[in-house]
Amino acid sequence: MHSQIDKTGIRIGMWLFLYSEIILFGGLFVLYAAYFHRYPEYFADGGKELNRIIGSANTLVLLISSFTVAASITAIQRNAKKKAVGFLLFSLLCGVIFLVNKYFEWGAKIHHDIYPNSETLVNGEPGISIFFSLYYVITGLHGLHVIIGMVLLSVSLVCILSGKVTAERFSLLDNSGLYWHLVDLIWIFVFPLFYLVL
Amino acid sequence: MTETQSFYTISAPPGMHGIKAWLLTHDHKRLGLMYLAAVLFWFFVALFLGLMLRTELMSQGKTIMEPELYNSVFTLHGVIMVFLFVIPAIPAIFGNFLLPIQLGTDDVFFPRLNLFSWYLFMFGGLFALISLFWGEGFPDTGWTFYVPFSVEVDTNVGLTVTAAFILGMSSMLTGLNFVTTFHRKRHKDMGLMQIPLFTWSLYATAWVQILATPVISITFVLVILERFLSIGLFDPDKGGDPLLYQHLFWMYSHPAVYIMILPGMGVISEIIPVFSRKSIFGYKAIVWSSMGIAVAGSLVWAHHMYTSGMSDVSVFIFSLLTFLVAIPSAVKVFSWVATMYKGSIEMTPPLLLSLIFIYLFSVGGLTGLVLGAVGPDIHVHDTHFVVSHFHFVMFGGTGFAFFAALHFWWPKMFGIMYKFKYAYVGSILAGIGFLFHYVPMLILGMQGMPRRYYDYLPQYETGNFLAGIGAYIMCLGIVIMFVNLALSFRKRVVAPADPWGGTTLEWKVPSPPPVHNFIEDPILPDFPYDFSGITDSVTENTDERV
Amino acid sequence: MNPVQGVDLAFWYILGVSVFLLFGITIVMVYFVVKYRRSKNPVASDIRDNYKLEIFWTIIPTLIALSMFYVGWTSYMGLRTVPDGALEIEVEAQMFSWIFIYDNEKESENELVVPQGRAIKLNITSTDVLHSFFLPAFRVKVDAVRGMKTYAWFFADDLGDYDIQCTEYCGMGHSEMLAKLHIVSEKEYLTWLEEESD
Amino acid sequence: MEKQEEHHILSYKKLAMVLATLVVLTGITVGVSYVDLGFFNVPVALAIACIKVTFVLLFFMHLKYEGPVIYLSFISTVTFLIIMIGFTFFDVAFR
Repeated sequence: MHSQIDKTGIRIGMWLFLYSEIILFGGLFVLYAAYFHRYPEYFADGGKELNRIIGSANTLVLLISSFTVAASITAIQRNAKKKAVGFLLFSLLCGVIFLVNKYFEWGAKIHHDIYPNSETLVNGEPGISIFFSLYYVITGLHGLHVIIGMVLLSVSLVCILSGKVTAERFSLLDNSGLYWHLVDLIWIFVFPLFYLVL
Repeated sequence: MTETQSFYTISAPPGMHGIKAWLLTHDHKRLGLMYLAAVLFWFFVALFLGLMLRTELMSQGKTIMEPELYNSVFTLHGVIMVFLFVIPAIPAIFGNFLLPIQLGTDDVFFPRLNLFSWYLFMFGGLFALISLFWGEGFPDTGWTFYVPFSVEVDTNVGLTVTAAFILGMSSMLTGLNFVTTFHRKRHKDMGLMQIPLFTWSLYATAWVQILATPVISITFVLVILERFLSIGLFDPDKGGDPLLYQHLFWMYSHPAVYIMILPGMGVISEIIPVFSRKSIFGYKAIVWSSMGIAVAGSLVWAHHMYTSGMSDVSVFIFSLLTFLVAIPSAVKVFSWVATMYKGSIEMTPPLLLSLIFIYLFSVGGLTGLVLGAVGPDIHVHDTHFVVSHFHFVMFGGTGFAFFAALHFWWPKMFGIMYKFKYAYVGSILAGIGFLFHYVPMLILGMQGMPRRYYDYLPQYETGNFLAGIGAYIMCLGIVIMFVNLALSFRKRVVAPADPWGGTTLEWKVPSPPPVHNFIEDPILPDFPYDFSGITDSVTENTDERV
Repeated sequence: MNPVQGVDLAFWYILGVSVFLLFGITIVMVYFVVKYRRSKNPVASDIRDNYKLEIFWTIIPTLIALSMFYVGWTSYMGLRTVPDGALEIEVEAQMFSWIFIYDNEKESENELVVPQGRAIKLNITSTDVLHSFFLPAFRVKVDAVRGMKTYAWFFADDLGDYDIQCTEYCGMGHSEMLAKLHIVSEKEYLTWLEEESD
Repeated sequence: MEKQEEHHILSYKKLAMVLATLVVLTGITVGVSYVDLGFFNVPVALAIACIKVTFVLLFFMHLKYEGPVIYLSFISTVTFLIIMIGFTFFDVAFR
């Protein structure tokens, strides 16, 4: 009955999936909101321990990568295969930079004995412990999504190269892009909530 | 249409044979049947466990098992019934089988994803099985996995919540598939107000599946993290708040109650008009109440927590909203009854089961009012009253709707008729046994017998004994019902395309349907429940033909 | 009004209306099935809507539901509003027993002794997992949560012994986590209070 | 069945402008965070985040060019999220 591919339908499906991802993080934001209400000062103190420079840098990296992913979709629609590949490679590079930054950030914190159930946190103020637990869970889950997003983008990249994704059939790239933007979107909230609380 | 052209003989995608044609199928009908097999297996396992629980409670002290085992068994009963039977039963089996046909299309929008959902479902079940025999054995936390207990026990909580996580994912993807199919694959001539009510109810359910399920996923992830990394988000010693776990848990699990009951309501909305040979009364009101239940159902989660120590403001608001969610359900019940007014009613097993549904669901709904009102709820919360109430809704409601759907669509799914006589016997026994089982529990609850009790005070013995007897009668009825259905395979009485005189699209295709559902483009009626053209006596598949 | 009466009144009001509705629905349903059976009424009438009726049966249940909410809420207020001069007793729940701590630091396990004719306020907490303090005779129930204080109160009007049960599942010994409430005369209470705790 | 929407092609220039806006907004939010606004710290930070997210949604994610199914359902999702957080506060804020 449908000889033609229903791109809109595929996109609806992808959006529905994204809703579930939004709510997944939403559960954590419920916790964030409730605990922020309970321990406002400690959250501010905890926020000061995080490195704003790295946080801002990561925000920029993700924003730029979002742009390049969007641009690669424009490129593929205009049949500029090489450009699309270039944009995607750059996005993947951004993803790597983000994760490397995150690795050093986590590493530094863990080095300072700040991680869930660490001596410092267990013996310190409960509010601080909650702040860092939330920090690790939310950024950890977000990092996992960055990795999944990178896998999706890589698959799209391979498919562009092998000619499976073309100007007519680019739903795979389109959906991977949507997923990548979602990762960015969540970070846009995570950044002020953790790094910029006063 | 001969059976040689049905979906049983032609595989989708084409060219596959034997078991492979089933395990790799994209055909929504085959997947529906594969869900049927898996779900029924779990249903009988959990039914058996439930019966063991009632047997243990029939007398004071130890009857057949030790408390450790008892605690695991009630957890297992709850987990299996909720995640492996009630939630998937109607959407995954009948939804898969019928939604595309009712919408006049050949398959769901993402057939391969549909297959993937089935595998997720099987894997979830497998995980649950593994957690039974691995390490410290099955959790004894109750299906609610309340912290801090679920974080502190040694049993396999991690593995079991992983199983629930995977099952949630499966249910979410099924919902995703249904919503997309609803919007993008509906027959081009089918307007919104021409969609059968069963499909409408599945659509409402699907939204709840998509939006509520992730909450439980993340909650279970947190429980696992809490157990393995002691992140302390729910641990009072580390500044956490155990009540927030309950909020998150019920944020999913209350809407999940509507995942369970809405499709059942959809089934009843299909059956009543067919056997009354009269249009459903208040089609639009039923559509709106389905959507209304889906929306309002997401606003009332904390009415499970009146005694938890949460704020009184919250108690006030959630109680008020709870009473408002009762209204759409009441509207549905009234509409079903009104449909029969001046109808031409023919008694059949599906109709009988639907009537039992209306009765039992009404009891469930009305006892729910007691629980929605704060003062009375304080007394009966976490007692047998609550257990009885939600069994009236989940089992008397969804369970009987499932049985009704099975009897209603059996001829369509398998192309054969079953014997009515034993279906009646089974249904009536199950219905009577049900009342004998759960009414004493209502009374026990009012007297103050708590739930999840291995042993109880002497004054509760009579009630528990009676409930045990009722449970056996009920199970006997259910077994008769299923044996009767199974026997229909032995003496195959071929069912016509439309044995009941139904008007929705699934009755316009052969039984069982061909692989792409429609051989030619279906002609859509202006209104899905227009019975004016159907005059001949249709329910001719009585026992004499067997 | 005594909160017990308030709760019972709400209970019977809701139950009464419910039973009435249930009978109504059932009788009408059975009547229709019998009266309009196909052999008697071979041709059905075509009735699809009746907006007046539908509006009627939406509004009336709404009003009934709101009245139920109201009685439920007022009875709950009775359970929450502790009268002045109530005798306060600390309650600690643990796996699997109840500890009652009196003003003079007397502790008793699974035995709650109170004087007749007084309002009793219980301040409840837990030392381990969740428990729930349930006193069926006085319609009292509240969860015991570690790190949190909850309360319940009742008016000790009649002499006698009453059951206390745990209603929040707490593990192996959940069903054995029972205690007794003894309402005794003021004099007996005072003697008991001065006894050495065992 | 809803009609098939065309997939809108966004020019590089437009995308670059969106990116520029986002970078500027990021700068603002970091800058503002050094100023203590008391109670308004969090609302301001969240408001800026919401504006940024809107840009990402509308342009990068093409929400502006989607049919009613997607944007209505998106609004429903956000509403549900707000309810999740908001209704929890009936408890958290008054306990």
